[in-house]
Amino acid sequence: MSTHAAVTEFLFEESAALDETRYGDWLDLLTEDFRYEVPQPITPQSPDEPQYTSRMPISSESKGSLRMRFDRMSSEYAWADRPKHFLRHFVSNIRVRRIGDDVWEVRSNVLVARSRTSEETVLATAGRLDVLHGNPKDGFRLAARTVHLDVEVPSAAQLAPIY
Amino acid sequence: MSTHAAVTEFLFEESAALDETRYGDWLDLLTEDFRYEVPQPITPQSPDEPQYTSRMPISSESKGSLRMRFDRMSSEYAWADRPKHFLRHFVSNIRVRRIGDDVWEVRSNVLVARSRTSEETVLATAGRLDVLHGNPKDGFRLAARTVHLDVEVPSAAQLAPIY
Amino acid sequence: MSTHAAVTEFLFEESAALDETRYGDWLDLLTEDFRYEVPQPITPQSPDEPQYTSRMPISSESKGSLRMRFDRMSSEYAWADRPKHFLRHFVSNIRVRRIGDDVWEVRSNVLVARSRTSEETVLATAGRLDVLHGNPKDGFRLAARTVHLDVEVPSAAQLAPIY
Amino acid sequence: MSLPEVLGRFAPDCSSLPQTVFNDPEVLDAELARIFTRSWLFLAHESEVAVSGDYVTRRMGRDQVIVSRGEDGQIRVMRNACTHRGTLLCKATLGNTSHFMCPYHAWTFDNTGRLRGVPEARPAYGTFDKSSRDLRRARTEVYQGLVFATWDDDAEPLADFLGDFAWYLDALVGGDGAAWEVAGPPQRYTIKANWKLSCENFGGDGYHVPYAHRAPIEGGLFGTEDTGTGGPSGRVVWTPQGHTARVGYHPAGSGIPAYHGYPDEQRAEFAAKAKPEVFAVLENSDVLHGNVFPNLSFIQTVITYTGDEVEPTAFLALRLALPISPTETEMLNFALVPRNAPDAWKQKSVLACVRTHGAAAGLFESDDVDNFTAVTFTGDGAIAARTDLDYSMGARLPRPEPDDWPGPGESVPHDHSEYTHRAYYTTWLRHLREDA
Amino acid sequence: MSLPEVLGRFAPDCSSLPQTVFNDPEVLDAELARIFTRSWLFLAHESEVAVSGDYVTRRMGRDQVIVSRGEDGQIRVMRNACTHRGTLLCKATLGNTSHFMCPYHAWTFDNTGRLRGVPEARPAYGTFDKSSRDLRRARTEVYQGLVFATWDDDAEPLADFLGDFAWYLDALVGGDGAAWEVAGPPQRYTIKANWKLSCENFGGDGYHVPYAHRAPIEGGLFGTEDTGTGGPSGRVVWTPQGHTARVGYHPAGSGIPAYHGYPDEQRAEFAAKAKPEVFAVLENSDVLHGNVFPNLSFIQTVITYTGDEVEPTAFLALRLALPISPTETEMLNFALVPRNAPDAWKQKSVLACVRTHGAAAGLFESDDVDNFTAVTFTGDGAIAARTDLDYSMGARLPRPEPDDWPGPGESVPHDHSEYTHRAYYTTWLRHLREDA
Amino acid sequence: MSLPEVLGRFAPDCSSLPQTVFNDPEVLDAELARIFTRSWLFLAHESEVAVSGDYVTRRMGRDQVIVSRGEDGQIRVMRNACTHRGTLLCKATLGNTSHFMCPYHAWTFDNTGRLRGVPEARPAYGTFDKSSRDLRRARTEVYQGLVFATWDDDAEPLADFLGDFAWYLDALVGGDGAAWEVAGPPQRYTIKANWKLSCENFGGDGYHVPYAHRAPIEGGLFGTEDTGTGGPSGRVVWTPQGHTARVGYHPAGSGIPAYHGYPDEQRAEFAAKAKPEVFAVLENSDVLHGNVFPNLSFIQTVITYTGDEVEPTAFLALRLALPISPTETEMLNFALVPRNAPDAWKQKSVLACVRTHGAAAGLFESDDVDNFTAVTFTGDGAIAARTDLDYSMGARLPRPEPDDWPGPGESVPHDHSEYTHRAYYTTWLRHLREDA
Ligand code: FES
Ligand code: FES
Ligand code: FES
Ligand SMILES: [Fe+3]
Ligand SMILES: [Fe+3]
Ligand SMILES: [Fe+3]
Repeated sequence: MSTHAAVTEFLFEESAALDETRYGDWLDLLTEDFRYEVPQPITPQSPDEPQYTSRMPISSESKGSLRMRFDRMSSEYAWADRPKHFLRHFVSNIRVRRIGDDVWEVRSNVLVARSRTSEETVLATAGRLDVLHGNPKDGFRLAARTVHLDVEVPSAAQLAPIY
Repeated sequence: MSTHAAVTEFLFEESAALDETRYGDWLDLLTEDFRYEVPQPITPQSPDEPQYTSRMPISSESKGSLRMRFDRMSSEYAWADRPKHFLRHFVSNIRVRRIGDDVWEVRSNVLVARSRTSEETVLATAGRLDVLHGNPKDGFRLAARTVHLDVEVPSAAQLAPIY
Repeated sequence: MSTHAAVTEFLFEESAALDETRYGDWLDLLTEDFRYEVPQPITPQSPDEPQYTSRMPISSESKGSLRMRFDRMSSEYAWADRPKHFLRHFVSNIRVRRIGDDVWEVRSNVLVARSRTSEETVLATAGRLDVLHGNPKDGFRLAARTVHLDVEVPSAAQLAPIY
Repeated sequence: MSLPEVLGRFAPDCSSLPQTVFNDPEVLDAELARIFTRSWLFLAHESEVAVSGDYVTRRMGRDQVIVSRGEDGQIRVMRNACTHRGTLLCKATLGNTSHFMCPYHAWTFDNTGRLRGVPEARPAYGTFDKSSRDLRRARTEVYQGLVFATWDDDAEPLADFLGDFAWYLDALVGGDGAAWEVAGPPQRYTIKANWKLSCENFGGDGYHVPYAHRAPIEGGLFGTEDTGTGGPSGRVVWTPQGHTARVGYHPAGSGIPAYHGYPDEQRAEFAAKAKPEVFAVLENSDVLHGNVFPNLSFIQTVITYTGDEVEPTAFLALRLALPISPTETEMLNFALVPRNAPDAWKQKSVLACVRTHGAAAGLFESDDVDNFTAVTFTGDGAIAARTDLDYSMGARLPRPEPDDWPGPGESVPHDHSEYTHRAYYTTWLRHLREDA
Repeated sequence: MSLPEVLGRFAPDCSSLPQTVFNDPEVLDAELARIFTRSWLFLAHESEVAVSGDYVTRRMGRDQVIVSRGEDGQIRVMRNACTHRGTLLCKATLGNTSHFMCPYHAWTFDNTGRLRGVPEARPAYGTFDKSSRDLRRARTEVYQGLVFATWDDDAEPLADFLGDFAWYLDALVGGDGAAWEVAGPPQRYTIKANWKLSCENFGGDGYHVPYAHRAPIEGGLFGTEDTGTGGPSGRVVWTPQGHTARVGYHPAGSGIPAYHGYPDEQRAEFAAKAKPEVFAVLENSDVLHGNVFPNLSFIQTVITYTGDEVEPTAFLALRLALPISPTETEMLNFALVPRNAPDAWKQKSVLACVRTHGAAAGLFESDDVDNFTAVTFTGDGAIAARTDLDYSMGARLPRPEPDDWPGPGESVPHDHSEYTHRAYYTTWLRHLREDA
Repeated sequence: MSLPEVLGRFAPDCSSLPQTVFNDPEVLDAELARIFTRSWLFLAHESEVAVSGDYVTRRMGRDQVIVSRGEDGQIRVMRNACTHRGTLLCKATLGNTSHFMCPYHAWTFDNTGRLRGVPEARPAYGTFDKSSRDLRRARTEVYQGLVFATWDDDAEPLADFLGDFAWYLDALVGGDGAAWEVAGPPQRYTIKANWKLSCENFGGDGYHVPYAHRAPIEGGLFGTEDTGTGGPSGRVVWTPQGHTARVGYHPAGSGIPAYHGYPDEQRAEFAAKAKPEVFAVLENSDVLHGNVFPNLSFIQTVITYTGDEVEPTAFLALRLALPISPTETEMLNFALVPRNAPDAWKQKSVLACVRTHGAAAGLFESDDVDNFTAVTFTGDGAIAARTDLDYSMGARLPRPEPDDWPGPGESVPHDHSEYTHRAYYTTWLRHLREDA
């Protein structure tokens, strides 16, 4: 299997773990020092300035903080996460680049669909910049993910999922 | 060609047949005992209970009932299907698993865009669980499809297409 | 690498050039006689008549006219394109067919997400019919693209991007 | 146009009415305030909350409610909103619980709506009269398994509200509501149409069947044998409460028994329970459909062919039309099956229902929804706002003489007519003219 | 703010007006009721319905209509809504048919709007006066190939409505409307802006050209030779009916002929047909654009360069602005080409139009739409609702003395001014102040 | 229900109020007109526009504004709309510029709002009084680094508007607003809830903490040591201007210093600047949060554990609630950090804020937003429109005797009470009852 195909398979399985609320499975796909960041989108005056800032990011999570969040969800008092919502990731435009020994920079575009109870489905789109460790033979681990939202003022529903 | 690539190609061609209203071509891709089901999404009290019920499904079709529906569309009196609408499938996150001799369980995520006359495009998303018979050499046939809608109260426009 | 994989990679890189406003890079991916056309969607009376007309298309561009448009964007007075917007292509259902020596007909479905300043993200979907010149070894050039919008009355925001 | 102007445009017999009743936000506001807070409204089928603690969440008009069966076995309907500061109490579609705890400050209500727990009640509030903060309950009554409720404590009893129409609900369920259960949780979907358009259609409108549904009928949905003379031979029925129905008939002597399409054992059970007049009415009928004012529609019919075997199969469906906005409606589709029918038969009945009258029924229902949408669509515009629609079918003909048809209520054998539409809007108008 | 308060904020000469006219739903309702049901409205170009049976579906304000050419060759405009119970009759964008059959109960209308078939008319209705149920028709007239209609039977004839402005429409089409055809079905798209913002801009506003369109002008869209002294040298025109236009000029003596950018043969044909005054007005002009009250804009100009060859190419475009809501508008873009021009030339003209003034014209038009949107955007707010905008350009200067410019109507050589805006809103205000 | 009827439903002491204040469009219109054009509104933190030319674009109510620091170093707030014909001047979120050029006709304003350039002013307008077309400015004042503005030229000075509440803002910033800076541009997001629901909650509502936030508290967010007797031991504060706050306390003698969770050096700096009473108030406190009327909320607290190390870390966040519609609100979240704190500490503070009180804070904040949404959701309906909510907590108990707590304003040690809610709505009601 080509690296691209293996990475693709990894990302699809990883998304499925989130969509199916198999949080334990998902955590197992992360390195211990995993970092998840969603910088704040902004519209700068000049097209040469960056559209994202990490000074006060939307999200900045570690494996530990995500585990705490998932643990919370198993509580009966996880009001915002109960009852279960509908969630689905659409991962496309996967581009893989080797940046080190068994280290890969993987870019992908992701559309996330989410709905709760009788609400309409809310869609959100973003670009993802992942760092993967591993190889097709031994498998991969996700070491970092940066999510570039395609909207400056997202709705709370668009911010709820992990991208 | 890998099985994954062949299945992917099959699913893309299958979607194109629907999008281009080549219904005869599409029916030819189905096994005789093909089953199409869209269970009713619900929000259960507990996260451990299922989010879908088939007791009274949204759709439950056979090759025969679909053929009857397509035949109807060729009638001048198929009011709801005339004039033609715009339809497009976006199939992604394809995951293939062998479950028997020349039998494959294929999961995919699908976004469907539909518009009629001057209406805005309506998007809908779902997960699909397909059973395929065949192999890359001889080709595949679709033996079953279950569609898990990502919304509990879909609009009529979201229910019109075959996913 | 298979032709399909190579074409896929080409299309992903091409989309990324647009999304990241690397217009020079993007123009380098086009043949000199590149044609870009977006026909006008219509709803004809009969399902046998075409849903698109090129008599007065939505867009009809050449490499030259696109270069002029991009040059304009670098002007401080490109009011409609400043400040920068958020743009992302989701390319899927890629189908490749050889139609000549090193000439390929490539169909794909594309969803485009766009947002400006504090506006909500606007999504648009379309089918694309591309002609590619080249091969996996030497690389590809895009020789023509026809975009079939899935909506008869698009919003200005849906018309702004190149698909 | 102001609401009084809109109401003033109605012909006295409702044979003509302003199109804007399907589009005007002020009309919907008045409907919600004057109909949906006063009429008995259908909520659920008893079997959906079969045992103590079972509940489903629904709407009455646009108000959120819980339908729950208490430990005492009684079904109650109550606002799904905390009496402290209004938080939605229960977000699930259905479930079973003894208590609902508010996610904001943990006030806890039992499943009869009684406030049971207020954290720190004494130090926070001092003397606290819990009973003054029970969930707001709607008066609830059940008829033949159908759960209705009203917000109006002065409303007439459900039996009076149904009046003569109860007879047709009896007929629908073979005289024994308890023999039925929902096949599953209802289908739910939204349509871009005013809520009344589905109701007026279900309450009669035999006139549209051969035209709107021409394609599937020609495709053999109801079979291919020609059962005779042709021509409309049904009957429309209405009561002063605005309830309406239609019974379609095969030609006399077709030999089609009442409850055709149900398993034989089932028909026998019905025969044991139902009144003879019911059998007289249903013999040779091919469909019974109608609408309980304001928004509960029903249909019982027989489907012969949907692409698989040719096999006449009956189904019974309820359809609830819940307004979202003047131009958008949420539909709930319930399939009812006889509790004791074989599972295989139940599945066939559900299939017949789902493929022809379900949310995604491309074979039949989609053409109706398309028409409801198309009427609503043309209602937007300054000329549309001054346009009257024609509901006069049959109004300029002499009303047929009373005959010996045994069904109660008012009825005429004028199948293709708009008697029921006029009856529906006459009641509607009476409500809308009442002060808020 | 109530509607009378909004109207009361206008300066007497419309040199200042409340921003809320672009955002207030009550204002749009009044516009639909008082302008769009009374004025002559542009619908289509004659060539779109070239032969008997041809039709297109359009809107007048927000009302759905069909524009159809009957078997008698006459063009009619009628509501696209069944007179029975209001169903949309025709869902296609365009086509050719002799009859429209309603999908609900199969009432059938011919393409003149006459009700021809009512299934079971006699048994269902008794005596049925079909002619009372013809489709509601709008009075229709054609001028120079432009199809207009009005719902107001008491409206003045189209010729009176156009008045002196007809002369400019004549000029636009070289005196011969029949010589033109649409290049294809119009582009359609929506913008998040009030409908009037495009109309007021098209009717004059030479002031914005060098600034809003600076980038494409510097890019060589209109050529790179400096044609002289610079400075605004155009002329603005208006008539009492609220029609407005602007003629832009190269410096006198530039030697640019009238109808520059059209094929030579075409120019010769125009010369044979058009009045000499037209030629005097168009000589050395680089653009003629304007707006027929309320919402039909037009532009004829010459594009020199859009990235391919440098080759001056003329185009003629019509632009219809149809309100959806106060802050959203559907635009229809028509390109007109001389019927007898070579196909290759027609394509170049369409290209020039599409790339610079089309729905997706990134080179020019997008900056206009961006401004219309940006004005509408700032109109939301409590302070915005009390803000007046400045339309005083030229109002505080002495009005230039009449000169010998041969165009009719009122006009001044004050190119960069807001005379036309004030004329537009003066008419608008007169209509809005009329009782509903 | 008309606005006077809505206001008439309030209990005199606001211990009960109609749910429709969270859903009625007429209520929001009145709020925008009577509160958001008259009150001092928070716009930005001074450090966001640190040097001359810096600007951010914001809203006041729904009006678009620019907050800009002029060459003179002064911060000004002005409408982000051209005074010519209303075009949005600046589309960027933030930047640095000396001038804003309008994209429509290139009028150019300097960053103090003065109109500097009008192309062709003389020939187009004649005598043109540029100063009459400066951008509309809002009166601007800064307190402890917080930039406020009001559209009302007759409004009392900011100091009077803040009144006794200024003391608590002093306490928040350790007496030295200049010592703080924003960590970065604020998070922005929308919630489907009425804007007041977040404000009333931030201004008090200790009652919800143990229940709404039970899961993260049990998860160890605030640490796992039991600090004592339990039971609510906080204090609620309010002033006649409708400003409200709550100080939460550990049990007396817990030994927790004021400004716990900040670097030691920082605490020393605060100690040097702040008044002794501030220390008395903040000692043993675990949180200080509140709301400056109408819509600026703030919170300062200490987070012990979010899944990584256990390490008490303080953060200070501002929360601005900007109405979009009755049922939708844009939230702006600012994190403030002491300018001189080590970068590594700043990052930890931001992390503590983002993970617990940020836009996507799954660990804490999401449960609050869920409640605000759920209250707004149940407010839709005809019964909901006639429903009153219960804000009586503490109103039926005797008001505690004044004690020696040194904070100014009115305050009671009745932590779990709705004193602050009633104070907030009392002020709200006073404004709403003023004529427009
Ligand atoms: S809102 Fe339900 S307990 Fe407070
Ligand atoms: S609505 Fe058109 S025929 Fe009845
Ligand atoms: S609108 Fe700003 S310069 Fe004209
Ligand atoms: Fe029907
Ligand atoms: Fe322009
Ligand atoms: Fe909270």
